[in-house]
Amino acid sequence: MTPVTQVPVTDERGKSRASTGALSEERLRELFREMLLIRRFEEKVEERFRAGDLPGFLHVAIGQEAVAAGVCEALEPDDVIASTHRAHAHTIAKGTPVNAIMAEMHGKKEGCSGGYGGSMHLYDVACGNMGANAVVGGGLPQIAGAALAFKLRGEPRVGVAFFGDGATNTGAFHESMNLAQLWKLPVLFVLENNGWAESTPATQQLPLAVEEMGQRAAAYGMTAMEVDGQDLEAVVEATRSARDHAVSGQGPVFMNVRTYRFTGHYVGDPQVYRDKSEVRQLRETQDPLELLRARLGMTGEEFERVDAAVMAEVEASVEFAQAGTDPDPQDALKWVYAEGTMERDA
Amino acid sequence: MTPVTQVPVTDERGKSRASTGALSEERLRELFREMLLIRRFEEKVEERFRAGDLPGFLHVAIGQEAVAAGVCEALEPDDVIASTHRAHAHTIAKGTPVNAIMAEMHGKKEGCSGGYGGSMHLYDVACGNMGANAVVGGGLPQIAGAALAFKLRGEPRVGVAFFGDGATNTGAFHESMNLAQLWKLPVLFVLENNGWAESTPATQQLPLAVEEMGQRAAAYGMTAMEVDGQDLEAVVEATRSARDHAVSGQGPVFMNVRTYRFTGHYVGDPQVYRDKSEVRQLRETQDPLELLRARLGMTGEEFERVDAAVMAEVEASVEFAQAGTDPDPQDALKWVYAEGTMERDA
Amino acid sequence: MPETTYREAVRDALSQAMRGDDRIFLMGEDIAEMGGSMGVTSGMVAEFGPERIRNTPISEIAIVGAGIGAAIQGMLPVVEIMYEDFLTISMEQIVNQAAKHRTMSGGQVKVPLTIRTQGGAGWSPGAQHAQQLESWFVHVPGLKVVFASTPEDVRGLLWSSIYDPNPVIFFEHRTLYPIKGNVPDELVPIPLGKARVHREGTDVTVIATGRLVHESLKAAEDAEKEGISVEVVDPRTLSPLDEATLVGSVRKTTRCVTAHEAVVQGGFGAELAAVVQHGAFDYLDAPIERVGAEFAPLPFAPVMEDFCVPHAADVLDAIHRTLARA
Amino acid sequence: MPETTYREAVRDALSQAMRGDDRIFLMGEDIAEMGGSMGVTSGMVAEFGPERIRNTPISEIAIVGAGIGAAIQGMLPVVEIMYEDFLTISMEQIVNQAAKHRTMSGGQVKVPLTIRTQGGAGWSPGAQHAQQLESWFVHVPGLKVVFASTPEDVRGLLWSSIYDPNPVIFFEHRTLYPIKGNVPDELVPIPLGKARVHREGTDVTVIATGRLVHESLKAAEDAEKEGISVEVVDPRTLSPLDEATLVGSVRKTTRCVTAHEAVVQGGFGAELAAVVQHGAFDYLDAPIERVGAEFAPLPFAPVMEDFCVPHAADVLDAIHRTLARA
Ligand SMILES: Cc1ncc(C[n+]2csc(CCOP(=O)(O)OP(=O)(O)O)c2C)c(N)n1
Ligand SMILES: Cc1ncc(C[n+]2csc(CCOP(=O)(O)OP(=O)(O)O)c2C)c(N)n1
Ligand SMILES: [Mg+2]
Ligand SMILES: [Mg+2]
Repeated sequence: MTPVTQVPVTDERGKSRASTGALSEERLRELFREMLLIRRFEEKVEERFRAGDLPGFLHVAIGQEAVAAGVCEALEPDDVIASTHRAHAHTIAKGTPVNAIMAEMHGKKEGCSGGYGGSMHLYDVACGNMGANAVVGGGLPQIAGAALAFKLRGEPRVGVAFFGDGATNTGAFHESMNLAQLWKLPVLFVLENNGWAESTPATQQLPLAVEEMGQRAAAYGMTAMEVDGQDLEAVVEATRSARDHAVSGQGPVFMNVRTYRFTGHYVGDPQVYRDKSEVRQLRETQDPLELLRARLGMTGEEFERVDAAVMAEVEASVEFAQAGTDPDPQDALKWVYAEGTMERDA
Repeated sequence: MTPVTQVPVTDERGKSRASTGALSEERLRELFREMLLIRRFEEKVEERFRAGDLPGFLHVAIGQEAVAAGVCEALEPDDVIASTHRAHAHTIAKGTPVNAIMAEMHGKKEGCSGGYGGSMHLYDVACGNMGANAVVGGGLPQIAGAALAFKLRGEPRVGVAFFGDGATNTGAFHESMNLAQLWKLPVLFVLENNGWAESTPATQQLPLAVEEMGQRAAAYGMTAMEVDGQDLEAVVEATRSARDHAVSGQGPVFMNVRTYRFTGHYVGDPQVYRDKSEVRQLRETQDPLELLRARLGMTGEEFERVDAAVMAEVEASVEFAQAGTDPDPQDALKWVYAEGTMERDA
Repeated sequence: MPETTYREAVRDALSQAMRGDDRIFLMGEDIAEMGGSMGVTSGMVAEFGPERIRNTPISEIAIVGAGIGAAIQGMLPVVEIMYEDFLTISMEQIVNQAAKHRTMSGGQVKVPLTIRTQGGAGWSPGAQHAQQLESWFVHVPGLKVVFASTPEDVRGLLWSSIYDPNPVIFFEHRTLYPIKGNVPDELVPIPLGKARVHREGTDVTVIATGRLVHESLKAAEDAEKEGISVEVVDPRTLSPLDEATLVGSVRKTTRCVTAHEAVVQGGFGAELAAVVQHGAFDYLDAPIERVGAEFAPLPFAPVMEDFCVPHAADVLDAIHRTLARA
Repeated sequence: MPETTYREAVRDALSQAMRGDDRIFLMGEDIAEMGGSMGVTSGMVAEFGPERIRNTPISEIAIVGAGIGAAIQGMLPVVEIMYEDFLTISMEQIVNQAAKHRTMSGGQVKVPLTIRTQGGAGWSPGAQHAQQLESWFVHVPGLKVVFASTPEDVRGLLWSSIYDPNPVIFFEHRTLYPIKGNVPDELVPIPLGKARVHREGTDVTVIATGRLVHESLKAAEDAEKEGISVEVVDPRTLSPLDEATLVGSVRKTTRCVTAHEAVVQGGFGAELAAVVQHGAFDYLDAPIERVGAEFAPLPFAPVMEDFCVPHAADVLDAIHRTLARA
């Protein structure tokens, strides 16, 4: 056998991120910082996009930080994820430096996809990010396939598919769930259930109430979990047990992670379809950062310190990106086909 | 409003087929005859195909007669169905004369699809047959759309999708079920659950046991029914209540109809993948004709009389088909596009 | 309505058709309150209500399939696929079902379905939101294929598509929504299958679709300054194709350039070249030149995207190549 | 193995590749005990076991998508889509995913996936089991497209496709499975992108694919009796295309016919005509003639089917048309 495409990478933070047992206060503070980094990154790209600095279009995950941070905390470095059009948080949480993401969104060679992908196509294979998908549901069958490769080779790895409630209405979702359960593939299906698909509320796109979405797993006899996506610790704990279940050969797990989208669907979305007060109230009562900060009893002074550091990191990423190199126009043709042949593995 | 494409047709049998209340002995005998007609038709086309008289390829519904006959018995004439690659039984049960079906399978102008469709594409719009589909799952979203048209126009009609257990693994199934339940469309999803998809047993294609397939409806909060597909009366009764539910605006119904395929997947299938004894035992214990015959206490003499009449009808259909007219080669181009424009309906 | 945007023209065709014709309704993702991702249907839910302006789940198989079923049952549905890249999900229903029902049923069934979609590059959408896939559908008997490039055309062609008794794939181009143009006060249906000569010329014919119609008109102006007379023709309906007009034009000019935003290989320009070389063989003074995107998934970075997609300058270069031959 | 059927040649390539290369496995509907609907993989589950010869549910999205994911993770999957008509269900995964991952990731990802499929008319399969859709994929950057017409070619090309680091759509023709031909004892990989000249000639070049290669060879023999010398070339790989060989042949013969079973409009013959008219413009003595199916969904009745699909006689007629010109 040739080695797999992704060789396990040692975690940046230098310790196994799936270490079991309750999270230490110290680790929780690190994760708070990561969530804040995501928040500030998203706010910054909103700002840069509105200023006209960023090409294409953007979807931010403000309000959903604990899902990305909590799920990835429970993964091993060589577990793989597939992300969505709302990709920044997952990518940061899986270990890609913000510099590389910010550079990607500026279309620079230093970007995590070399400037070829953009906001909706963030890749970082070395970090186990198989790529974000701009086609809703598009990544799910591929995660099932990655998990099949792990299973065939007997590797203790899982594939994690992030997707939204809207994605559960696609044929790709159904076929992927069915195949994964049929073959007992080590997959975590992480539903980031924010109750909206663009402008369409759950009531207009789902025959089930948001809290009933675990039923989507019943059609396959798949293990399902209900998770509070605003509670970081709950997400970590749930993901750890889901991962244990999947990696031990018992089959995939469907996680109905309840969360909230604090912003418009895309940056610039006027949100004519929902009441401003809904968002205000969510931000007041459901902010995963505020909830974790309270749990940690973090002082204003400490918060300011962390925030300043995070802000600086984000600012630095903008400078890094702006100082980045533009690809040559002809580079467009560089990766259309891989050269040569796969050598025979006999 | 312009009238719908299908104008309600009066039932050949001259009485409303959805007449509620228990089925009369007389009606049961008529339905026994219909089931026997299906059986003899299928045996005949198997024979003619093996003799090399029929082009293309065939799938027969021997063992599944009570599903087609029972479901269609509970429908109103202007309810519509979509059938599958295993289409003969549904088409007969919905009222198309065997002459037209046999002629179709011979590729004659007198065929129910004018010789354009063949075994897997039997249409009879006047009888409410919107067409059989050779793409597994292909007809389901269209039945949802037909039901949407009925709903938008306030017509008390239902759309009925026949499909097999293998079809429940398609994206089309998922999206159709979801949409029908979301919009509370008057649809009956009739799963003819015979436990096989070609050579693939349920255990190799479904993560659920055949008796658990009702779970496929749970993912949408859809009403589900368990039905013994070998028991004609049970099928009629279940379909009547399902139709009442759907037509009254309460939404679609998923019917898990347990049945058996007594033959190979296609005519000529050597069935290397299953044990001959399985089939023998099924024929002995699960034959819907034998079960109904016993229920009716039909004498051998009566059976012979009915059988002779049915055989004669089938034989006559072969003669009718053989005496049919071949299309002109250029007729191939006749229906590619409809001419003119739909007149404005103001 | 003299000056109208392409976006308003689409909306006007839909609204005028829906008024007083209950058979017509719209289905698509986010087309109600949000007015669709391009704002084309904004305000329509207020006029026609949610039963006729239907938000759907993210179910491109069911959106098209339900449209087919409703069309067979006597409705005139107009369904929207938000980006044409997602037509890839609906291909089975479009190609095996909508296009074939009529023939497979021996003429019993009509499928008067209109599938509206949009796409195109020029704003860094990335590889999955920028394809131009019209040529696939030209290869499918039973479908009609329309690609409109001006406000007047999009309005008149959409009306004709809605009332066509066959399934029509109706392409709009993302970057054309804001363009303005004069349209007649009265909505005049434009028959499918008729090309439009945008500009008469004598030296070379440019056959262009979608955004490239406008790029080609720019190129024609630049060429004129050099004393080159360019005829610009937009087929508007790609299938059935108005071969007579196209071949006639090339017989007159003796040179031909095809121009679309889709990648060249296997693109609609190939069909045009095959038709024109056959119909105008004895008249052609130069090989037919094809203009289109580079053969690559569209990269995100603006510099690379700009390199990939064709512009007026590329059309002008092609014009020059055809004239470089004696 | 001197005399081998096309079917056995496919199986032999798969089996030889799988022996000793654990990265290779097959997924598809009914490919295990049943050996696939065409019997191509019969016996393989006995040798390789159900983990590597995997029966799948009827899930064409997941079959292709899972193949992509496994390929990205270092496997060399060969997935089977039972009939190419069902590729319509997999288009999103093939076109937006498999073809684009490498570019979208800036070269981080390889997708060494082989998608085998088959189709074709001639046995009254009806409209949904008989399409030839290869031309769609020629329009998609990032895909390679192969269509093999002989036992020797199918074996050598399939091997090269499995070991190609890119996604390859590999077309087989239903009616060719039983044909016999000599193949070398040793499996010789045939490089992708190289056309094969089946027959040399001087008056006209017929560029044919799949079943039409054999019809064209028949037509060439009939033409020879009339004193017409026909060169028959099979591109074998449709993308990337061996333009040099095709253009070179037409420059020599000065006449060209394209022939495939797919409908003519929008078919691969259009791309061939566009390429040839451009590369051999100064050499062509007649318009390029395209042979293909009538523009209709394939009817069931044999008389109508036979009328729709092209035969040797149609190729011969086209040859005559090219020669009717001085
Ligand atoms: C197949 C497909 N259809 C439509 C779209 C357009 N689109 C992008 S995001 C989105 C909504 C997705 O909702 P959900 O899955 O809940 O994710 P969320 O945006 O809430 O994170 C839609 C419809 C798409 N990208 N892909
Ligand atoms: C989309 C699609 N994939 C594969 C096939 C080939 N095929 C025809 S019938 C069949 C099995 C169908 O099984 P099921 O739905 O249970 O119906 P049954 O044959 O048991 O009546 C398959 C795989 C097809 N026709 N369409
Ligand atoms: Mg959502
Ligand atoms: Mg079955």
